[in-house]
Amino acid sequence: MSGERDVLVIGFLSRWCAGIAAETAGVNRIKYSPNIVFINLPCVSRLNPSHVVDAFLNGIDGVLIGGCLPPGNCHYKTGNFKAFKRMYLLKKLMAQFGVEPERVKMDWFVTPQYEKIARVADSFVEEIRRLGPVMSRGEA
Amino acid sequence: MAKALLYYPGCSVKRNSPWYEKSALAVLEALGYRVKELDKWYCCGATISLAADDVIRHLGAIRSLIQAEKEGEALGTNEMLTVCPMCYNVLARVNNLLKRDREKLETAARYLRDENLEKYSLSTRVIHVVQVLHREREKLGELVKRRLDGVRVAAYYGCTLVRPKDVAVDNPESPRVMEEILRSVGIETVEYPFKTLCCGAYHSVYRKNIAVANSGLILTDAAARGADIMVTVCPLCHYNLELAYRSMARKPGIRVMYLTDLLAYVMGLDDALSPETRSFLDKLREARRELVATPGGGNS
Amino acid sequence: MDMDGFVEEVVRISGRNPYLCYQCGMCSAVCPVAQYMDILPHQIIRLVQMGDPAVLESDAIWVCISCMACVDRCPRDVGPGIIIDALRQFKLRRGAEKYDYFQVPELGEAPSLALVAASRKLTG
Amino acid sequence: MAGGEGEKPRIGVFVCHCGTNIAGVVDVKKVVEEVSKLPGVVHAEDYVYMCSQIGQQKIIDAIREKKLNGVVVAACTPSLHGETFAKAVEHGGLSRHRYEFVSIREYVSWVHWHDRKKATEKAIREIAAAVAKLADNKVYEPIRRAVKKKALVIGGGIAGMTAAVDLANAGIPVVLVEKSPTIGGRMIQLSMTFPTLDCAQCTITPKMAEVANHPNIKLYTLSEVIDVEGHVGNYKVKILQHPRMVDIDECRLCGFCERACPVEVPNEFNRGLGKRKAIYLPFAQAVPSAYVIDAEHCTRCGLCVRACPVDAINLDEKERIIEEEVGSIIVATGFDIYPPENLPEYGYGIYKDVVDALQFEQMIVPSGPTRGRIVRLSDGKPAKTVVFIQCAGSRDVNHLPYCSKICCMYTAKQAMLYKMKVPDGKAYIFYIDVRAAGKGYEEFYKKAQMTPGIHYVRGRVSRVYREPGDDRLTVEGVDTLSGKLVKIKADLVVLAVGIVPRLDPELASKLKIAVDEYGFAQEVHPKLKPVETEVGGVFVAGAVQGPKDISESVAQASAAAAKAMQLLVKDYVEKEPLIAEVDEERCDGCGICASTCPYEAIKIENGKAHVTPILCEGCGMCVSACPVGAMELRNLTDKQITNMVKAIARWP
Ligand SMILES: Cc1cc2nc3c(=O)[nH]c(=O)nc-3n(C[C@H](O)[C@H](O)[C@H](O)COP(=O)(O)OP(=O)(O)OC[C@H]3O[C@@H](n4cnc5c(N)ncnc54)[C@H](O)[C@@H]3O)c2cc1C
Ligand SMILES: Cc1cc2nc3c(=O)[nH]c(=O)nc-3n(C[C@H](O)[C@H](O)[C@H](O)COP(=O)(O)OP(=O)(O)OC[C@H]3O[C@@H](n4cnc5c(N)ncnc54)[C@H](O)[C@@H]3O)c2cc1C
Ligand code: SF4
Ligand code: SF4
Ligand code: SF4
Ligand code: SF4
Ligand code: SF4
Ligand code: SF4
Ligand code: SF4
Ligand code: SF4
Repeated sequence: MSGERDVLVIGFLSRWCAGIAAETAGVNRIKYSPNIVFINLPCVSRLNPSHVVDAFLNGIDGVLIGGCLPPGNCHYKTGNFKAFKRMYLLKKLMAQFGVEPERVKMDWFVTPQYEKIARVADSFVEEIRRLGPVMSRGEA
Repeated sequence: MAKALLYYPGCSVKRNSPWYEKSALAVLEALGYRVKELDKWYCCGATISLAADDVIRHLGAIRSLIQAEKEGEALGTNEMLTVCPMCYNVLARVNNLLKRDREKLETAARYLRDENLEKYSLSTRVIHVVQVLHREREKLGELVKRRLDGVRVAAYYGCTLVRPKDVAVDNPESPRVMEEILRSVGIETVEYPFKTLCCGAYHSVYRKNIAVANSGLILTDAAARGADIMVTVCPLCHYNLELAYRSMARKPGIRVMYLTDLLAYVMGLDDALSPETRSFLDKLREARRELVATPGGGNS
Repeated sequence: MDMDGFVEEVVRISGRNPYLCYQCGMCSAVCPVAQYMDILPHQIIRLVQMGDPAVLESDAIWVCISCMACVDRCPRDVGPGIIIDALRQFKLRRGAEKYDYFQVPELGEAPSLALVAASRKLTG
Repeated sequence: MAGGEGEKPRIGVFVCHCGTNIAGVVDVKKVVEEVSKLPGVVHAEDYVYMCSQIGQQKIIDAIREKKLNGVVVAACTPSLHGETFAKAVEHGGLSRHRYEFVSIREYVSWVHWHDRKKATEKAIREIAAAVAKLADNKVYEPIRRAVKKKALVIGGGIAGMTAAVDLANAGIPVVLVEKSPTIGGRMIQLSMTFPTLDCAQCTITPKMAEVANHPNIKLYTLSEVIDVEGHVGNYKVKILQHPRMVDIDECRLCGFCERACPVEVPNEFNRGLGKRKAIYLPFAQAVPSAYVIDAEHCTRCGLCVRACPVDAINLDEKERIIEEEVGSIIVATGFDIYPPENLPEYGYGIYKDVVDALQFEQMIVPSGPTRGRIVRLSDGKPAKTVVFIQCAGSRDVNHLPYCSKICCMYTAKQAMLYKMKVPDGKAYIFYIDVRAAGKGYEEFYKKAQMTPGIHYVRGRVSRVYREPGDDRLTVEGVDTLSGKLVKIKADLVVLAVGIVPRLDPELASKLKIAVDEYGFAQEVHPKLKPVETEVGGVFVAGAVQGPKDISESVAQASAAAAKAMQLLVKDYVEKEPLIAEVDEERCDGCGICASTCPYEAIKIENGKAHVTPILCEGCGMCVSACPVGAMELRNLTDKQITNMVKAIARWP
């Protein structure tokens, strides 16, 4: 790749509602930006803020965290709520690392919102494009 | 606390229906409203341009909305009152259009910048006099001076108050707001199926037969169900209904008037009534009072 | 009049999708002036779907008064009345006029808004 | 089973074309070429249909020949074929924990068809992440949990009853919870049923009796499920039973109470066409066969108590809460009709002679409010002309965007039944399309069309009203086929209203099952798992899952029962062992994890955290909560997540 590289975003999804919504987006052929790569987790509460920080250190330009809707009613009862609190704190800390807090986005999905997941993915990738690459990524 | 409204008069009320304006404003005043006419207003266009690629034809409405926003600040209100439902319809739809479509707003702003008009911040709320009367209906009831016992009234809504859905003042398929207003001042109402059937609108100047036929159907049906009066809030509906009435060979016993005329009458705001309306209602009231008072007296 | 691509232009002007129409007829049933039309609103939409320029020659498109009854009730949100307006626009933008001021008998008496509306709808 | 632990990774990657579903967008050859270069990958191949026998054999052969200790399959989604390949991997002699599934169809080719190059890159990144994760996967023994050999069925309509009886006949105890005072559901309200025109009550009452008398079925009427705890094979449910105030065993159905009761209210059984008392028998064949007091309308006057010869009535009866433990749950809460009040243009609620389809069913029933006569409700005169309006509220973005599926057929049925009752009557059916796809359905529709006096009109009705001085209704509409406006004078108008799910959002959220955009219960896969929900052991049956007629409801109910049986005949369920694990060295017993865990799966003993395997659901909440990193989630450790992220970032 030459010149300014394109951005790369990771989306951590809770594999219940959010994951199924992403899958359903596929079944319905809803197109969205290929610049986002999803990793399914049992629950977004599995995510440690350090994973997000790690991602930026490795040159990932944005992190989307897709939990299940509504907060407080996740497959694991309180998981999405806990994740929300953690990521809220993380966003506050990020400025200190010199990374724009806008590079982390948290959103909630229910299965029928498969179009939302595509919309959110697209608008987030766009937002990250506006911010530009976080830093140069390691060579292959 | 004086409640204030900014008043957008529009072309037809001033020119063709001065008495409607008079009675509407008198009733609002009696309800404690301070109604201030906009210093400057622009023709709404009477009918909204439906073309998706059009901005130019919305500019008149946009200018008025901006003007209302400006003047409203001083008055402490964002409500722009309309009495003509066509004005209401166009202004409210353009307002919604701008809210939905930022691009349109920006294009409009480009045109308007040349005229040193600031960008519109979308705060104006277009409101029709029926909506104001409906929310004040309890108070209306308290202001009744004359009863119209035995008089039966059909309310006619037409199109622009109830369509399209996003600006409808009530359920578009079975609106009740006017009936509720009338009942709050003790007037009996008549149900009939054509209260939102189009009166023919501008076809009265283009294909008159259509306006006459539709308005005629509306009138005869309501009359057949025992309505003495048909109230409307639209100068064009009023005109078409009268037009139909005049052209009918067998005239149904029904009289067309503005909702606010009737309200002004029961509230005793006689100065706001045309002499003909006033004398008609006086006579009707007398006739019905006798009927109601006579024991065993009923429909003859 | 050049009719090529008239459907595309009508779609663009109206911002509506005529292909959503499943020909239920609701628009024709609710239309308050349908009995004065040479073809009914659902047939107008059908001709647009088929790309048949004959629709532009129908008198019905000038009979529609944009009352929005069909637009509100259409179960597929096609907006037939809005598409009909676009058909008028298509013609008006090419110079057709349906309205002759001198025909109006009671110019003085009708409310101004009737005149403004008519001239907007029928002369562009 | 050969594990992979400690060994150098020898990973095989299998990339599926899925015909052109994947290969039409993703350059699979390039994917194979690139992933071959990934560290640990010793084999990579692609195949047109990986899930086919041949495709699966390729995996098995490669494991054996190349001595693989890890397998990555890149194909559709784990929910479709995750299990297929897990079995194949096990066949090849590897543990399923040595295998990872990567979705390059739903997550790549089907959503990035507009950019083939980037789609290919993304597929490679995803595979790289899986390879990186797999290197650290360990093999664990499954966790077993005993199964409670009992089932709960919620809803006692035809679907719920069928499922309950099927299970009970297989020897499985069933708890059937019904909200209303009787079982029977909507079907008991119907007259005859399409496509056979047999009597609904005759078909359903034997089923109701079977439920009532089955030794394996425990029926709770006037009851609701208020709490659900636990997991597949082991659910604890709380059931709230509202007071009936009449002793089911004592009541002799003499009806003295009913005559004594001064309170009269509209009868919901016939949708308000008739009246009933505050103490009433819902209908003659009600099960349980006993009177019931409608607590909402009863004034507690006590007249019925005095009238009852056997002291069956107790006005002070309190609600009670019942706890049950079950292994599986079947949701069959059925449907409601779309409120006809939402269609004021058709005159419902304004004119008595406009009825909804359920009311019309009740007018046909000989024991119904009109004694089986089809009359104008306004004056009792015979209805000589009836207009049916199909799609009343359905297939309409202003109301229900979907097709309610049953109304075309029940309207054809109602028109024919009407003609049997009123041979000289006329029926007009306004329709958009007639949907008669089913065995015997087209024939049924044809029969209706050929019945003299039944006229199908292809078009819509705009409004229904009464002209002044007319005792009939005027129906205005259009016939799109002739292009003519039509006006019909009708004695009766029947609205073929659509149907809406009757699934309390609260109940759905207690069960944790998903609902679709219209509120119908969401199945896992419309074709392959039509009765399964996302929640293990919870199944759906009947109209609550989507519009359905009786045949389909029954078929689905039996399917749900079979699925429940598959689970309940086992002594235990095997549970994924991918749970939380404590590193006792690091743990300092702070207890933060224990307070985080939503399942109380962690106890602090002797200053260390302990995970109870059977309780842990593997959410990982505790892992990210532990301040010293002593907690890990098996096969999804912090290291593995980080390695996945790195692998994604590293390529190319
Ligand atoms: C007018 C009309 C005519 C029809 N005619 C025919 C026909 O001729 N042929 C045909 O095949 N189909 C016909 N149908 C369709 C048929 O009625 C349905 O297919 C069938 O009733 C679906 O059964 P079900 O058990 O899924 O739902 P339902 O019959 O709705 O039963 C659901 C049960 O669950 C109970 N319940 C609801 N919520 C709860 C809760 N939270 N807790 C506990 N219990 C609850 C309800 O009280 C009810 O007893 C007709 C439908 C209508 C509306
Ligand atoms: C053109 C077309 C497109 C379709 N598209 C779709 C779609 O998009 N979505 C959808 O849901 N459905 C679709 N279907 C329907 C779908 O194919 C059927 O629903 C499905 O295949 C039925 O499965 P089955 O097992 O009942 O029958 P089949 O698939 O016919 O399987 C029956 C099997 O039994 C074997 N067999 C026959 N006789 C004997 C015997 N005497 N002894 C032993 N074996 C025997 C046959 O060889 C065959 O393998 C489509 C059908 C067609 C024709
Ligand atoms: S109402 Fe809408 S869907 Fe029906 S025929 Fe008219 S345009 Fe088509
Ligand atoms: S908008 Fe035009 S076509 Fe539609 S109902 Fe009104 S007059 Fe008829
Ligand atoms: S494994 Fe999945 S992707 Fe491959 S052919 Fe089968 S269904 Fe298609
Ligand atoms: S009076 Fe007693 S026994 Fe008779 S029906 Fe009523 S409750 Fe049952
Ligand atoms: S106590 Fe209730 S049910 Fe009994 S007679 Fe009185 S009102 Fe009726
Ligand atoms: S089944 Fe028939 S009547 Fe019912 S919604 Fe579908 S098409 Fe309309
Ligand atoms: S949070 Fe960590 S350190 Fe604290 S008890 Fe749990 S495992 Fe041990
Ligand atoms: S993984 Fe979840 S369920 Fe298991 S112990 Fe941790 S918090 Fe509890």
